[in-house]
Amino acid sequence: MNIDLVKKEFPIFDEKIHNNDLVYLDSANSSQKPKVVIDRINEFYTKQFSNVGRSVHYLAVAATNLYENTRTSVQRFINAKDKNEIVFTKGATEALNLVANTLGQNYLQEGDEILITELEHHSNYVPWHFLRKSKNIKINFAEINEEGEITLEEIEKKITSKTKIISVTHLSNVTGAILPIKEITELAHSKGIIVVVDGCQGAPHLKLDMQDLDCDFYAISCHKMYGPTGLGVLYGKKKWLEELPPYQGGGGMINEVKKDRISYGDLPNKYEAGTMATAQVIAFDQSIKFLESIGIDNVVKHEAELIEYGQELLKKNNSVKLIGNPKNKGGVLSFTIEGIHPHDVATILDEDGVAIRAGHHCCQILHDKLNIPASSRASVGIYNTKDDLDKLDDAINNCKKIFNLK
Amino acid sequence: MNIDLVKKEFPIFDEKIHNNDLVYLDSANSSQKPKVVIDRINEFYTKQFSNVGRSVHYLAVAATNLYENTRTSVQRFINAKDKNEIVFTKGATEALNLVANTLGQNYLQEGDEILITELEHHSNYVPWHFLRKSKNIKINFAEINEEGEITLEEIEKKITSKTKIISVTHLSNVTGAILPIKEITELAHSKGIIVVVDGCQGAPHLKLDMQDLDCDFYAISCHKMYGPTGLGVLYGKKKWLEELPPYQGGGGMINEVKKDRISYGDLPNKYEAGTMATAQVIAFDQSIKFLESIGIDNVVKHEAELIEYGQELLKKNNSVKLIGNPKNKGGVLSFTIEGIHPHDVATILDEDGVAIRAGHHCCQILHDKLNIPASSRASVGIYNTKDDLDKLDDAINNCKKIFNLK
Amino acid sequence: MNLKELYQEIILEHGQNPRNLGKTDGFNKDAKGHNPLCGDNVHVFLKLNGQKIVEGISFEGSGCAISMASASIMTDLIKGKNEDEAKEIIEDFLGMIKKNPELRSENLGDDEKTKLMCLSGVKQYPMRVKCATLSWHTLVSAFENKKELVKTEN
Amino acid sequence: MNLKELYQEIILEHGQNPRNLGKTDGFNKDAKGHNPLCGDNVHVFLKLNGQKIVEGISFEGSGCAISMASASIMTDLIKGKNEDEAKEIIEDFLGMIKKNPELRSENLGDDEKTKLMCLSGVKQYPMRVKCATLSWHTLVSAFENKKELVKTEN
Ligand SMILES: Cc1ncc(COP(=O)(O)O)c(C=O)c1O
Ligand SMILES: Cc1ncc(COP(=O)(O)O)c(C=O)c1O
Repeated sequence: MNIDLVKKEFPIFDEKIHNNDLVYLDSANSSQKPKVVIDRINEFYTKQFSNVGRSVHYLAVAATNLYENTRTSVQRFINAKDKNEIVFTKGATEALNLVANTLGQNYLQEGDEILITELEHHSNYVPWHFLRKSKNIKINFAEINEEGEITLEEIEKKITSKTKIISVTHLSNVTGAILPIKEITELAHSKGIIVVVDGCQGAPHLKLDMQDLDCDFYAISCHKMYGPTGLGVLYGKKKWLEELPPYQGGGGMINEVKKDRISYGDLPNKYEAGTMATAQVIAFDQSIKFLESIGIDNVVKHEAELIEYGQELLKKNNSVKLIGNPKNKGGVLSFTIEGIHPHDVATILDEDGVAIRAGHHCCQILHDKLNIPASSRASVGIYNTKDDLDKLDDAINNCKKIFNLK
Repeated sequence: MNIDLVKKEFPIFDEKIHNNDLVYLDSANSSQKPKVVIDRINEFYTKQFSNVGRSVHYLAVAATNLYENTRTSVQRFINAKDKNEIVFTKGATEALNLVANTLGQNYLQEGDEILITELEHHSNYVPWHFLRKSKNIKINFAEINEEGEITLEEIEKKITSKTKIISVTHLSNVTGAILPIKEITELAHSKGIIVVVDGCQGAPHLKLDMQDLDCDFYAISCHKMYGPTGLGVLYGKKKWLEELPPYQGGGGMINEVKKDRISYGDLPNKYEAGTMATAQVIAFDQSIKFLESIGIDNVVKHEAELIEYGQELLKKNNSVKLIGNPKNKGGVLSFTIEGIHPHDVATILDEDGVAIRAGHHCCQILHDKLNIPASSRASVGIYNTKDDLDKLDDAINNCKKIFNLK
Repeated sequence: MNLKELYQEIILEHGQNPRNLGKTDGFNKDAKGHNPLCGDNVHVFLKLNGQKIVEGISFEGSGCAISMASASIMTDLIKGKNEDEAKEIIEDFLGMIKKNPELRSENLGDDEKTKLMCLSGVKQYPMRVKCATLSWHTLVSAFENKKELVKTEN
Repeated sequence: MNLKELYQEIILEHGQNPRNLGKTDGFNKDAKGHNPLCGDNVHVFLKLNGQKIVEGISFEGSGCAISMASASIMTDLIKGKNEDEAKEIIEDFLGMIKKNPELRSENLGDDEKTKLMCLSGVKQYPMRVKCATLSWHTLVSAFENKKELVKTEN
């Protein structure tokens, strides 16, 4: 599929917002859904619905096969070695909680250290904070440089003999900085440190190869990848998923249940307790195939052009101050406007149909560091065009006019 | 809506299974979805999609309102006192894990006892088993009587001075026994014991009134209630939800995040970390409204007639042995056929379009107790008719013929 | 056009040059408010004399134009009123923001009412209502000298 | 009609009256298998002599007609074969269930092949394949005298 024609595949763009075309620049929050994905959900519920894995009747068998097909597609998409390294969760947040919780149960000792960064989303900080409370471990923060990046050198500097886990974002949802995961993993593994990657923003914007990155865990949010809400993926190296204890308990994850003992099932069942998000998993197969039909290389190229273009545009707009200037950048343009609070910016832009996000974007640590209470963020997806960014710029100018700025 | 016409509202019944009409008797596993629910998902993704709560743009505001509307509908449906007593989870299994985990963190001490029953689904046993391991608490089992019921007397007998929690199913997914929750709660509260109810089978089949039942927690699976997959509800009394610690950490559940400390948000945000199952929550509003348009009293009456009818039918069928004979029964007909293994039964019935479930139904403890490795289960929903049960009976006879039984 | 109603000159002016910013001298009551969604913070200080008259009122905080203007206008109008009058004005304001088209208080002069009415444009912007009301809720808390943080969510 | 193929007389007969049930006298190798989905259990016992010939083979367990018949037929056919022959037969059987339409082993007589082919109807029933293969996977394990439980899931 030609990426310039992609917008037409998303029915939402037929809608009007305050009588304007929708300029959707909030994909880092959640992406819109292509027709094929919406239709797949519809078709599944309409013609094929059944729970998976538990019954032997026709519909159940078919649903189980469809469900497992998605696992295979995800494996292919992220180039994981083994299908059973793919665990479905309710979101990236749950995936990160699963990792922190199970490593906390079996692996971490009092006094151990976890290294995260100032760029982390709350979802990659709060789960570790729980361990700070319950296990008395310590959390260290790698600091951003002037450009809003985390360098390999900074990571290296913050590693101590007690560092057991490094948990970092692949792509910052505020500065857009892409972290050198492969190099971080190499360094970490040479010191016996586990690497967990928050791939929420990496997965929709970058070409993924788990065997090349070699990280131990990678968390994905499907709703940011043109997939349904209520679904995430945890990639985990087989040896870890086999070694670690289960996270949630319930139907489907057991082997044998007695009054005095319970043994757990094999991968991936061990981590998929209870009825899963069947319809969402089955529809997510279409999201992956949709991305594959465009070609990830084309996605990366298209979005790089957009970000480049948008950056130039906003740099020329006085009063606008971009947050961060990383060499390796993707997906997002965050900024402040001197004299206008981000919430006012978002409200005014919305009136022109331009949807952006204002706030701390679940990154309070970063905003504290930058000494701003909030920022505005325009983020792109495969359906955005340079025209969308022109409209963003126009809307910002309108905003300045209302506030009597020039 | 007239309940006799309800089947037409479910598009799946237009499909053929092995050239036969679908006789869906696996609703205890997961229910089919009415058109209004499927359409709502479709419409939301097609015309209104946005993440909730985080952005101030038009779509986000609308989605947030829709999301909160469902919370209000659930509150009304189960007659909870406060909207903030409704927490959305990914399923009942997660809801039960949430309760066990947070009570384990803050409330239970080594040596404390939890009382469950032999009827419990693995989802209401394994989460407590985790605490047996991590906190050294003890799990006791109230035993079933001859009829497959749990009586109030049996519960009373099993309570000790160390019992801190009673966690029981509202309606057994195998024997169909309805437990006297209100009486159990009264008894438990008089001794300062917390009552947790696994309402997976209660919610679709019974009239719910949290203020009347007075239990402390109640877990619901939306996919068994004519709603989307990947969604559950935890009802929890406000005082508990306020007092207990959070379960998962991440975006949306925080108040203030600093490098050395974190404070958590108020209810219900505290328990809704990360991006929630937005589309599913919004569509679930239609499930509730659909049930309300039929009228819960009509649902209860209709299903009672079906179960009564099916029970008589199967009792007359020699070789068939019903499991349990509770006075108060709903939703399910489980049975064995002398000389035919349940998996063979399910395969043969499926050929006639009759979808039932065979296995231990995530109740190994109960099957051990009954000394059978597995059973067959036909379970009903609002769309079933007496004709469906006749077809079940016919298919069982066909099955007996194949196995040369008479 | 709604935006013009929301961002009226007077709002922009109060937003950019908020009155009564800082700690009022000799304050004897105070309370803090926080809007976790936007990160807005406000701290309201009150000086009530023996006759329960607001001798001094001020605030500290950061936030959007709406929240700054609202706090600024609020402090302007409440100064000099007694506690009962103040509470009536608060109730009237919160009512206006949520549903009532008009202010009913008899404790406000016509030009005071006009000033307050400028904030009514926020009604069209449900996500922004909290920006306008945070300081007012915090003022209620300040009268009671409550030490709990006021939060606007839900 | 597929059902008739699945539940052929010979399957029903073996299912109802399984051969070689129990512990074979003087067994020197054994292994256990479990299918968590259906709860099927099987325990296979082997007596291999010095020439690696299967002098005795038996099983204990419970399960559906397919799994009982499969174990029964398996023990019948393997008895008297040597280890290499047995392994070829196992491979042949598992191949047939998954994809190959025919048995290729030269270690089976025609009537033995016919018996085994009766189980091929299960191919049409993906959820039931595990019922047919559990005992065979467990036999492989028994030859190796593995103490780990064989599980059929995934
Ligand atoms: C009684 C009972 N409890 C718990 C569950 C688990 O619910 P879910 O799988 O939707 O989390 C089920 C359904 O499988 C059930 O029937
Ligand atoms: C970098 C990053 N990490 C984690 C998350 C949390 O993902 P989710 O809310 O889908 O669980 C997000 C998105 O909100 C994100 O952008």
